[in-house]
Amino acid sequence: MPETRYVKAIADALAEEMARDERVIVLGEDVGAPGGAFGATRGLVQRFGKDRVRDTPISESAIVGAAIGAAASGLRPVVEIMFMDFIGTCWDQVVNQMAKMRYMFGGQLRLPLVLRTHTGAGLNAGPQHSGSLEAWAVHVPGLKVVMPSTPADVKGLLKAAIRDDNPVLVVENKTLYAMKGEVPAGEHLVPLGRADVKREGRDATVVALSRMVHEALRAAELLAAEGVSVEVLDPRTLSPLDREAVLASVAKTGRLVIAHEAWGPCGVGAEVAALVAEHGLASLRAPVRRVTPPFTPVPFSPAMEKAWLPGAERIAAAVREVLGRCA
Amino acid sequence: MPETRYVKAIADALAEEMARDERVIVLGEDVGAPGGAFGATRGLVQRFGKDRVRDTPISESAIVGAAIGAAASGLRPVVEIMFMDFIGTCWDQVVNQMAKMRYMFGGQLRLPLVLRTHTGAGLNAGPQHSGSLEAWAVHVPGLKVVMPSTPADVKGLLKAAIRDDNPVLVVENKTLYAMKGEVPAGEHLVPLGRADVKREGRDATVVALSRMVHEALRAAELLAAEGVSVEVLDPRTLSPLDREAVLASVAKTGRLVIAHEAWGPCGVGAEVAALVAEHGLASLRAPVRRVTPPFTPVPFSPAMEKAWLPGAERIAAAVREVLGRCA
Amino acid sequence: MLSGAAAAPTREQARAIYRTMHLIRRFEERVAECFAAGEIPGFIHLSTGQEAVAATVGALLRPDDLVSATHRGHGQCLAKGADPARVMAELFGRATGCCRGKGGSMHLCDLARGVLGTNGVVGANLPIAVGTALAARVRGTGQVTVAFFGDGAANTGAAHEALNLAAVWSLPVVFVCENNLYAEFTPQAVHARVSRIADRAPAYGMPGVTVDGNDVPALFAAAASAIDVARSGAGPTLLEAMTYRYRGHHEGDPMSYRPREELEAWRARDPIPRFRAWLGQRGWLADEEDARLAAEVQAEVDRATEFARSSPWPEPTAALEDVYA
Amino acid sequence: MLSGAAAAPTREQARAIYRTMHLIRRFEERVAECFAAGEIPGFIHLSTGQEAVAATVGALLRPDDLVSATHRGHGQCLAKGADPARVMAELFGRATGCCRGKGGSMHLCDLARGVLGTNGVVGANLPIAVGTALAARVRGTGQVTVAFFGDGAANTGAAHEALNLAAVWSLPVVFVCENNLYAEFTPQAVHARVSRIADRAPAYGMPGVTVDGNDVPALFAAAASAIDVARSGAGPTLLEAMTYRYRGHHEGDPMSYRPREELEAWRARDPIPRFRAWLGQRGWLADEEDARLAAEVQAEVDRATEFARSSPWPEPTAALEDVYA
Ligand SMILES: Cc1ncc(C[n+]2csc(CCOP(=O)(O)OP(=O)(O)O)c2C)c(N)n1
Ligand SMILES: Cc1ncc(C[n+]2csc(CCOP(=O)(O)OP(=O)(O)O)c2C)c(N)n1
Ligand SMILES: [Mg+2]
Ligand SMILES: [Mg+2]
Repeated sequence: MPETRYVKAIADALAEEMARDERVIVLGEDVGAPGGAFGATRGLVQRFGKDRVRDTPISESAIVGAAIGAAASGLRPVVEIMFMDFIGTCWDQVVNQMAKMRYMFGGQLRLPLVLRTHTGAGLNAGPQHSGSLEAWAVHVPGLKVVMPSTPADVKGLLKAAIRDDNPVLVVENKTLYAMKGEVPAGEHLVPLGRADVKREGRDATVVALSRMVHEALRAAELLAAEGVSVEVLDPRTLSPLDREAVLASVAKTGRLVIAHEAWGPCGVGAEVAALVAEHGLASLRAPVRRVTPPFTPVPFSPAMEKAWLPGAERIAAAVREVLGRCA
Repeated sequence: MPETRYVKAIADALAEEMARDERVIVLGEDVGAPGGAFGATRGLVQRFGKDRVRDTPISESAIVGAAIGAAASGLRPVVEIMFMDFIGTCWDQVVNQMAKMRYMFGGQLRLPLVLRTHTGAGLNAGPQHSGSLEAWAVHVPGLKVVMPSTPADVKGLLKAAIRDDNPVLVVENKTLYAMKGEVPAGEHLVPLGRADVKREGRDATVVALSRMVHEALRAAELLAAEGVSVEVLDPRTLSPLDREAVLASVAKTGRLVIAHEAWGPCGVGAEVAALVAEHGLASLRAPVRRVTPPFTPVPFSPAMEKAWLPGAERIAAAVREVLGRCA
Repeated sequence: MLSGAAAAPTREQARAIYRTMHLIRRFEERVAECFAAGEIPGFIHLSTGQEAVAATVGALLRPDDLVSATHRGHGQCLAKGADPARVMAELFGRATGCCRGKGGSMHLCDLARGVLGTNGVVGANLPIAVGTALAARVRGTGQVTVAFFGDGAANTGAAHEALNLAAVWSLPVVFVCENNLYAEFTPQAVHARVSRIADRAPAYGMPGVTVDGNDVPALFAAAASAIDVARSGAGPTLLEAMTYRYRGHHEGDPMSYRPREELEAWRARDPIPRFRAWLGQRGWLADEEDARLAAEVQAEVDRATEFARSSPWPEPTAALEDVYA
Repeated sequence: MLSGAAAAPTREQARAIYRTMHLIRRFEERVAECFAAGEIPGFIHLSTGQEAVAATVGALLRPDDLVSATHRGHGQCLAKGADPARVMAELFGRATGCCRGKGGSMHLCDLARGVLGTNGVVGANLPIAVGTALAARVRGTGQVTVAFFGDGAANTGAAHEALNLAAVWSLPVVFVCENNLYAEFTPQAVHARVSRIADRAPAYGMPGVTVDGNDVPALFAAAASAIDVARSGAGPTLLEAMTYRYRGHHEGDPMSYRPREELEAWRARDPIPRFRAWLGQRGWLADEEDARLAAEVQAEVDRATEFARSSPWPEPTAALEDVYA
């Protein structure tokens, strides 16, 4: 299979869907000629024109509101919010309008719209450009939320999101944009709501999100050397969560570690742990462990951010703990 | 002890703190002469003047930002956001400025500021005026979050919040404003971070938030008649959560039910369940149960809202379940 | 296409506008009665006194044009053609309501009639109206969107961003501000140094005009021109209509914050008798026709109320539907 | 107190402004070098070309006045008196940085010097500046707050709400827009129909003025008057300074979106030589003084860089501090 960068997989998905369906338009700051702050919309305006690829002012509420109205009037907009850290500037439009409109209007309309944004620390971008805030959206009915960890998944999930008739938040990771990976040639769709076992294992389940999937895979390598077999489960879609996949994996391994970059309290890790405490308790052979950053904003200095950010070592340590192998 | 309404307890707390400390000011829509949309600021402008009690335009971001700047410059503002449902209109100021300012500036300043708002369904206020969104704030470091369930607690927690040197969200419940309850005469403070056992019990723990505390107490009555002894734990402060109190109660009862009006996924119930799955698993004698509304916006019609909203019956049923007494 | 110059209503248009004003007035009065009687749950914001704005704008729109309404939007929806019976049933919270009882007063929607919904978040409807206008532009449908908003909403960030975006993209949208001098219980001067919202139009490079919102012919000329400009592709207009609400901010509001003389002065400028006189001068409405029309409207509101009252409640399980498509 | 009429800088003020412009220019050039050399992590937004605005405004403020800065705010902070060494150390992410290495370029703060912080969220600093001005009013300190913002920030809802609130409360704040014609990689015309941000002032009932942001005497007169008005209690002013950034939006930006002639034309209007000439005409700065001043500034920047380079990294555990008081 051809190797593609994560950011290129996004641009390819957008181009394919825009070519396939003229109702698909793209809105956001600098998404036109500049190709987006990270290049995810490169080439689109040249190919599809300024009418369908629109540079917007710095007006996140208007951008998202415009996408909502456009979706209610027959288009299928894809909005880019430059950093998920800025989503507070349009949060009302997301939660009170986008998420509720179909419901409160008694099902009169569909809102086929995609909100692309990204999370992720590790680039010394500082406290306002490094956050992982997906849990806020997972808390809100009416939204779907995906968090792809590979070029293939981001392409397949973004294309599926664009074809979905509901608002979907596609939460990318800025530190993965440069990552290369195999992407199936031709039409490639990944169904929403389906988790993916990124590595099979018997002794413990690590549910990992976004970039942490790769850290979990590294941890699994470390542990394999110690004779421990780790299963790495990537939910891919956070809302609706693939509960069966989580419960099935824990039923098999009896041990659960959850790893994400978001803060712990009321994060997706809490939801996964609660799911198992409610419906998989019998299969749990050890306490659950969450691997998250400390409950502080993201520090700027590399000296602090490196230690702040969880990685393979911390995940491996948590797995050893749930296996009662604390060194 | 004198009986006071919940809303009057708020007005009393504000008046006492404004009289005690001239740095305390109040900002919000219609908080002046009108006394606030629900009367929580009644009498303040007449007593403390327009300089310290300020009616604002419908500009939530500016209101919260102004409070942040004022707190950074030596005042102790108390802001009212009329419904927590509207907090999306100022969410960026809350999470990127209010919560992070002290941290990202290396501790150079303190932000003694209180953001009062309210949640709660049951008044047929519809999808945009009935939400319970406290979990979003619990997910954010730098904020403290309290959710008082009684007149005494709202007075004591609000006064403590005003004296705290950090940003504190005081999340009231509109359906409790009219509730009467005993409030200790004279100076009454409730420390932040301390849970309260609203009813002692042996067989099961119900952790309940805000109005659900009263539903949980009703459920405890129902179950007492069946010979079941239920402990009702009111965290009161959601961030920082009184983890010891939760774990101690579950250690005693071995069974846990969590009840709140907020949606389930990534809600406070998920965090409490995760806490126990991590640190109290050994004491759990049955699966955890969360009692929350269905994962839909709040419907307007009484015919739907009544059924949508969890109550004593559903809490009692969940307790019976964790006790293996499914009728 | 209408010439924006000094468009005046034809006889038919004028009578239609007059009838719509009547309908809104009677409808709102009925809502007040039913709310007081405990038949309507939740919060209710009525528009009695402001009928001319919605009625005139509604009469100038095509069936496929769109209206994005406010929390005070019953009249805005009725004037665009929403069925009074289904709207009343929605206010009653019945299964037959236009939103199946899920929305209520602040979330009325009738897409088939171009009613994009009332909104419970002040200012939040403006960005959405920009979006429907964007779709009309991209799809080339020739539709115009009208976004109603209040003097208080003008101070929200959402309104600012929407006005600017609509202007820079020259979208087919008309922003109609119903300036009724108050936001909730607070007079406009507490919320802004400027008293004319239309004075903000130049900030967006957009034409702005203020008219007497109780004067149908003045409203008609201004709205016709703005809609004309929007449809022709020349972009948005900020049209401000100075008006006044007779009732409280919401039902139950004691209105202690308004001088009674102010209310009296505005009642003296009631848009309905004023326009009745205008019609009379032209011999466009004889007294018996007026009486018939009043009776018709009364009957329509009675039917709507009966429909609502006799309609079934939604099944509790209906609350679980319509979250996702 | 300065008379706003046509205030002109004294010899001392003029020399101070000139020196500050030099300092900012050298500081930013050094930051660019250190960033290219990999010594500075993260994102960096430089202000070379725009120095006159920050330097002139800074010279007019009291030590206890406040400045709320933007993501392009190194110069805004230095001009208010922030210590170049501690700022440079912050950019390097060192423990000795003004924010202990927690903030970096977009979160510089030096409260003791009245530097309320740069900000990573465009437009978000304006409401906060309204708040410090509110505190000054309530506490009667006589302090003025200056909120810097960009042409792009003017289209955010936060800016609109802040401008309106400051106006209606007549707060002691001056909103200084550094209009450098671009927001990131996109020219202003793509973001607004209006090209003059000061044209938005009337929307708030606020005085607005646009000046050549590369012309120190013009800036001085306008800023002195605005600060004077604010301090006197008459409320905010929107002061727009037309200027241009020489470097990319952020370091590493190839700048493909700007015609090279445009850059050349602006370089020809470089504020530093222009003001040098003005000083020369008045005999206020002899060549040897100029050379000495340049050397001094160079040495200061060298010291700052040395300080940063030789400073220790923060302890990883320091990341856990300063969350709560
Ligand atoms: C964002 C937001 N803030 C506050 C409110 C509460 N609220 C409802 S109506 C209203 C006043 C609106 O005033 P205006 O825009 O003039 O409309 P009017 O009620 O006068 O028709 C307020 C503050 C709200 N619904 N949304
Ligand atoms: C709310 C928000 N949206 C988007 C961004 C990304 N961003 C950073 S700087 C910038 C352009 C700002 O332009 P302007 O206000 O003119 O300031 P300049 O960079 O020209 O100094 C943008 C869009 C941001 N930081 N915050
Ligand atoms: Mg009004
Ligand atoms: Mg700019």
